[in-house]
Amino acid sequence: MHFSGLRVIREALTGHKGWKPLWRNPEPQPAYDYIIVGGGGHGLATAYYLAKTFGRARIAVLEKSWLGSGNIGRNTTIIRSNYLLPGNEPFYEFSMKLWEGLEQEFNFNAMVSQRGILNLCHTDAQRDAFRRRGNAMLLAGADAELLDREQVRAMAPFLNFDNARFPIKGGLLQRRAGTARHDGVAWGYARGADMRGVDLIQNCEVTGFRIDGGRISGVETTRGYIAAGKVGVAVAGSSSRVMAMAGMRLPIESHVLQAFVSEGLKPTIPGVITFGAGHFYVSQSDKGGLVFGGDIDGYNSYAQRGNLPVIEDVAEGGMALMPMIGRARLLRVWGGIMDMSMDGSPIIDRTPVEGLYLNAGWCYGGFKATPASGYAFAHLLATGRPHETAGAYRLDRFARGYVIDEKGVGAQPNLH
Amino acid sequence: MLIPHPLLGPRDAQEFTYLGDAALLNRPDGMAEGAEAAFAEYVYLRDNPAGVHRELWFHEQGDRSWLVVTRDTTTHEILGAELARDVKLKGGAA
Amino acid sequence: MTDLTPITALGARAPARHAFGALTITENAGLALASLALRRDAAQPAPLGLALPGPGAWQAGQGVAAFWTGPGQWMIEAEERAAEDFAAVLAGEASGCSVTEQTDGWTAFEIVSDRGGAPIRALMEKLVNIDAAAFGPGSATRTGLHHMSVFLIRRAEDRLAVIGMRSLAGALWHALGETAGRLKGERT
Amino acid sequence: MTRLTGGLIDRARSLRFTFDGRTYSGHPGDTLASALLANDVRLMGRSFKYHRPRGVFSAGSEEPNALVELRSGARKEPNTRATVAELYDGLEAASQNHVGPLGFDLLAVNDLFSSFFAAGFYYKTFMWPRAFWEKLYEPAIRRAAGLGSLSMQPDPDAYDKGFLHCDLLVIGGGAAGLAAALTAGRAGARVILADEDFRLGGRLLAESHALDDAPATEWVARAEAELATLPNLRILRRTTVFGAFDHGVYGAVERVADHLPEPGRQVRQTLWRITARRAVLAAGAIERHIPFRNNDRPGIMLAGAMRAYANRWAVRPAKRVAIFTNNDDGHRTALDLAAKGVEVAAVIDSRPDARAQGQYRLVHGLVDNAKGRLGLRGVEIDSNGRKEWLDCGALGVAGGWNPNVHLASHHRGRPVWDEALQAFVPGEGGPCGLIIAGAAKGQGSTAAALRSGAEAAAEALAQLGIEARPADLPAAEDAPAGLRPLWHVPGKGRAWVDFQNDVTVKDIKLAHQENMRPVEHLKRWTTLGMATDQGKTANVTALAVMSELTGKPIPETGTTIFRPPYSGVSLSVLGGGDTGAHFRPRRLTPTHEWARAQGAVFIEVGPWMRAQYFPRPGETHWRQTVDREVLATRKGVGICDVTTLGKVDVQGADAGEFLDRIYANAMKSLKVGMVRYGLMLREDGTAWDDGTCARLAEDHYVVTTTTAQAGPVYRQMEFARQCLWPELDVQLISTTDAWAQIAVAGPNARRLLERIVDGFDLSNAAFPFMACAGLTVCGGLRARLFRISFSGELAYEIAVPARYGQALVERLMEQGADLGAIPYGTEALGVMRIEKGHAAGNELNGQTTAQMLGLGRMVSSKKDGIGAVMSRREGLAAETRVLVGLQPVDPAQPVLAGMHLFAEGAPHRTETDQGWITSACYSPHVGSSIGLGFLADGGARMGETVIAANPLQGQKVALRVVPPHFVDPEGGRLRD
Repeated sequence: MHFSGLRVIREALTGHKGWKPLWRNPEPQPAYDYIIVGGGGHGLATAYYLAKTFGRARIAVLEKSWLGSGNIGRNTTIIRSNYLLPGNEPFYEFSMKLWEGLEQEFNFNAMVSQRGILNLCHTDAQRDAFRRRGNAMLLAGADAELLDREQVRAMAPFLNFDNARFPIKGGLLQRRAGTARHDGVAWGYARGADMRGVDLIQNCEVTGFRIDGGRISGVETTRGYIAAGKVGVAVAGSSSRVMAMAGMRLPIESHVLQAFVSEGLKPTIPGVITFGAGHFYVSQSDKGGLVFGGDIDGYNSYAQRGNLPVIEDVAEGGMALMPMIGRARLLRVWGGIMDMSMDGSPIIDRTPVEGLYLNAGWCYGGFKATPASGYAFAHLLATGRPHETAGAYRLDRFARGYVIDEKGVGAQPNLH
Repeated sequence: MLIPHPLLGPRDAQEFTYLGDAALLNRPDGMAEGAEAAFAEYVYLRDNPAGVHRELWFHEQGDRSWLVVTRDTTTHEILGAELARDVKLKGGAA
Repeated sequence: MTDLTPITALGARAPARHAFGALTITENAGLALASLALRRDAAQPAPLGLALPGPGAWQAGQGVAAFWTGPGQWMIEAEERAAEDFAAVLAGEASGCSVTEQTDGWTAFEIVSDRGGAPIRALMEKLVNIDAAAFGPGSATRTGLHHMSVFLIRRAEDRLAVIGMRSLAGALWHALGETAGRLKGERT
Repeated sequence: MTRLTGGLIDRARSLRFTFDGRTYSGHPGDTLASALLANDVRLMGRSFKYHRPRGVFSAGSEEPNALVELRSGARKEPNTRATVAELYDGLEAASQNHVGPLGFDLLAVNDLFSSFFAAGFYYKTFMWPRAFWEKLYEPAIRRAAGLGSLSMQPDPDAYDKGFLHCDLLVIGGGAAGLAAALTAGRAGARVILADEDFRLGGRLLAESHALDDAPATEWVARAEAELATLPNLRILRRTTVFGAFDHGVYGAVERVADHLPEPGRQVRQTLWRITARRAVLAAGAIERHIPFRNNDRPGIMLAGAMRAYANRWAVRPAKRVAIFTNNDDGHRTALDLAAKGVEVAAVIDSRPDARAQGQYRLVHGLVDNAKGRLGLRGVEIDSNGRKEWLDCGALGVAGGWNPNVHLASHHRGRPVWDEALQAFVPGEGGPCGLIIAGAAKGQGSTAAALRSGAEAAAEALAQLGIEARPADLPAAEDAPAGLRPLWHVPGKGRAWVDFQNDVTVKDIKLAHQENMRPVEHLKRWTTLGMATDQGKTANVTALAVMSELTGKPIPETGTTIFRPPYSGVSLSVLGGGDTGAHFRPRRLTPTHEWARAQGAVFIEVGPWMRAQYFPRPGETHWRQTVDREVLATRKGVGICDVTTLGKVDVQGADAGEFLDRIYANAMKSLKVGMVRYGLMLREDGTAWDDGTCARLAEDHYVVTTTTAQAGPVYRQMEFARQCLWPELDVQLISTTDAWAQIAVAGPNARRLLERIVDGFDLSNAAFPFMACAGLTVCGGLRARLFRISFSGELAYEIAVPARYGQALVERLMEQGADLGAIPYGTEALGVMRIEKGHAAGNELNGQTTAQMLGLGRMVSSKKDGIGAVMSRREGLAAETRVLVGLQPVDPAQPVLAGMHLFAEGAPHRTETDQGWITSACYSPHVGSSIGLGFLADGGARMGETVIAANPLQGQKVALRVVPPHFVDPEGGRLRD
């Protein structure tokens, strides 16, 4: 069913009787050519591109819970491509280009909104680092602007310019960055994949891999054994647990990241603003809630909830940066499990098990990567070769010394 | 969170800095054969269990002790805490 | 004696002192401090006649006192001896130990209540996540306070010392004063 | 103004307040909602999506409708629930989320087109043309959405935070909570009783039941009086426990001054972090409604709320009211209102066998429609097919009660379905140490709640080894509710489930039709439960509707959990008050006051404030000042406070061995009385920190770190000492603050220092480059002297006890007047270190290696130093970028850190990127801008021209590659 304004009007006038399910609820088939484990954003996007771009068929997505129940269902919705390192920036810029036009492509309004992201800087050294980064972005074909203090003030006059512990000296602006409606992205990909024959199977948890002679032959699930030609795992938050079933240890720790939303407010702030010195970032949703966050809690956790000190810390940062939000109220705090990798960058690679592929380690930045991650993973699954923008995301980069460490903090996941 | 310090009793986790897997106590011998592979595993690979986890916390705003805390990563329940020094002298985190 | 004139941690010639209702906060600029750490296999000494206290405790002697700072580690205090080389004195009393001068590393604020322990507890409630009711006279610990790291010593029911890093003296004074001032403004 | 008899308001005093500019009056004890109702104001707000007129729906913090902007100016507080806003004299409130007057909201046009705005419609349209989303559709949606507005001014009030500790935290001061507090308080346990209301009693205040044959409020007063006598018990009124965190930590907000016009000298609110060994959750229950067509008309409210307004606030919701119920509790409302003289038009009971419990008309049937757009005028009754319009100004709806499981689910423990109660009750996986009591676990009768509270407290204390007997309790009603579920009234039209977000039964049906059936899909597709009330009055009803559609029982359809906070918490109080300049503490150097007196400009360096430069009269640009400071230092002598560098005292028999392991280079071999430059690696082989290491005695070293890494390096050293090599005899302690350390640099440095040392031989032979010593200065002051240089000049760093730092600098300035002594700041320091090619933070950024820094040979392979093994990995060894100097071919051209480097003629793209400029400055010594940077194969490219590109600022500059030492490359100056 094609969505359009006309269709909405027609259905409105006829009692909405014509709307069809967004996707089917198929029974699992005995065998597929491609099984994607994980019905989150990356898994759904992978299935979508496998079917659409690479023309593959006999594809299933296995999701242990409901579609989009992974981190795509609980994040702060930011999309951007403001990276420094050559292993990252071209990939995220590829993702940005996929975001632009995504909705028209899959005929679903995911509310991709290029309202801009502004990273504030507070020291000369930070401005130097931003200049290096902004230039790296431009060299990779992205957009970037370096703003001085007065330009920042013109954009965001409500920031604390006059009484700040860390005075604002300027900022790095990416205008094409912004936000997207996270659930809408998952649904758009799911619907697009379903329309192309992908079986989206909910409430189907993978409980084991069947490996014969070093080659994957299928997966055990709570709904029985399913044979597969190739298996791609995209289960952010559960990567270590799932891959342990294939006998692998990963360069990943699972951490909890809390995110926050305020009660609804009339338009208050324009785009996304980040305050590195205060560990705070914020945007405003179309519904009016201020959506914000800060650092991860900092300890290994699978509990999907965090603790009070980080809540206080994030609020302190917010109040220090924009004291006019004080009378707004926090509505909801939630916690998600992050695959924090050892260098802060992701992994899209084959594994030592033939036919078993891994997409993991997105830290807390997986949402913006969703289109490119799905595309690159589909590319790898379909062709056996890494996509040109994802060639650095190898599993062996740690042992060989080719880490992609944007923050320069080393093998300590809670600092990335 | 409260960390049950073996000498000081329960203390606010905010006084502590977290490092991670207590396997970091078991630093390989850098002068041994095959040290590079051993270090690659030591530095980068983690069990990352959903369940009982032995991990290192530093009482930075306290007595400056490193602790090995045993904690369930699914519930955050803490099952015990020891001075890391004692654990190491007893033979490491294994 | 040197002819250089020292300044206090707050940057003044004379120690600061301010009363907030029941509480008076005084900068203790005369307090000498030296750390003491046991070396391998060293016997625990009794420097200056002090029985070194265990974890979480403070032990006072004649003009000197000690508090536990970590396993095998203590801080030794001496009243009005900041101008001396107190570490050298202590080193002579603690063979087999590592002694380090700490007088100038810290700033001590002595808080005295003229209405018993309640104002001290009320102040602690607003500053530190330490159970004030369980932190009786003779207790000492290190903890966080407004993003700073401080030692707390309950010298008596109505006396609390807050010892913070010297470079943070101004920030600590602000935090203590602001909180004590607000308590005064409250219904207590 | 209409008031009933009785109630807990102080009629002796009147409070004036305004709503939408009109003045009204109420009494102490009122909430804004009760006072507005007393003034016959029923229309209080507009809904989120359709801008439907709305009135008060509840009498508590679950309120979805009556949201207002409270106060004005910088104190304006949007989305404030009128139902919990305590009335004070002069209160100002305004309705929100409308364009034009509240009664004629222009955006109510949305309601006319509501069928176009069904669940999920956004996702299906607004996609063409693409550019219209940001420019047209989204701004329009954003303006229409949202609720209240912020003032956009900084919050003028003060906030603080605090920490409380107790044996037992009792959350909720109703029947169960009071019984729990009495039980635990009498047993001598340390108890905190917290209640969100300004008055203890909970539902007891809203009911007309007797306790021991006296009004319940009398028992509450007695209990309160007893609690007040217990020194071990603390009552926190106006305090919402908003979150349950790990290990018995609860977050709570005390609204210290929200009931006052302004806080005065108090804080407005306090954030309490409560550490409780055990807690009792006695948060009561929240009544649920029964959706029917147009059930959102102002005047339709929860029956229990109607009773509360009558009993507690002496307010009648209308002259003539009706009740719609599926259980006996609805009849209570009718009885209470009738007893107060309110006309009860009818009780409509969906249970065919229901019986009237008093003198009122009972209709067996359903309410299936309502009229009265801005205020209810009547409801349509369907009694077995017989339809009838019944005139009434208010309708109380009683659909049963949902235990308030909010906090019990904060650890993601799922509530479980209780078939007998037809409600979710707290299940397994709740917060450890939290015991549920009273209506929160389904013990809803007064007697059961009291009993349950007392037992919960006794159980909690027993777990702590404190003996407690459940408090003796008054006799109380114990009637069953007799509920027969009715989840919604079938029929055409829109029946609201979630009021604030305008989610109707139809929307749920559409979600089902479109296969958005898992409860999380339902919520996200329809926005159900996403409003400021977190779906407290909507979620369970929605589940039941979905369950009807799927044909699966409710527990199989799903459950719903809540997340912190229990109700909205202001960001001001969560931030705790340390904002503005006090957001983080500032560390000051020992010469801060002196530098300020000299007119220094300061700069934040991590936690420190450092003097950046010292302008003199007539200098109009900072560069002038910095150039002067650099030239004066290189010509005469400059003085700079470098106290901020981390200093760690290392002692013990194995100190040398220990340092050998934590540094990349050797330290055990360092001679006593000498200093060595030291490089530390991370275990992954990356360069991490550098500094000096001085050996003061055989078993005593002093290590310096960079300013930025002082904390992490100390932590790492303790890690090495305790976790890696506890067998070594090493003791560590930080001495960063203890010593004021002053750099004295320049050709006249020795002459200057000779004037202050006490007979110490500073000659090159006696005290050569990289020597160190303990000595006295200025007539007996203990000091340490290090002959080290960051500037490339003859230089020393002298350390004295911090309190003498300022006097020392004053003395040096005075003694050095004829030697050209000047103070210099971090800018000049930076220029001189770039001129000398020393790496600093921009080069040691955690991404670079010893090899890149030109220090590869320092990494010893003869010992097992941290990071040595991993520094030899293939990828690190293959790195060809090394630190070089860069000088513009045209001296007028700028050099800026962050420019990227390219070979001449090469395109400027990621693939051809050959490196970047790490640090740059204007060098008065060279006479042009200069830079340091990492350049691919840089060691072999001396003299070559490369292009530095800065497309961000439209610059391209040709640079010559030179060695990274612009000053005295042979190092003669610092050694002589």
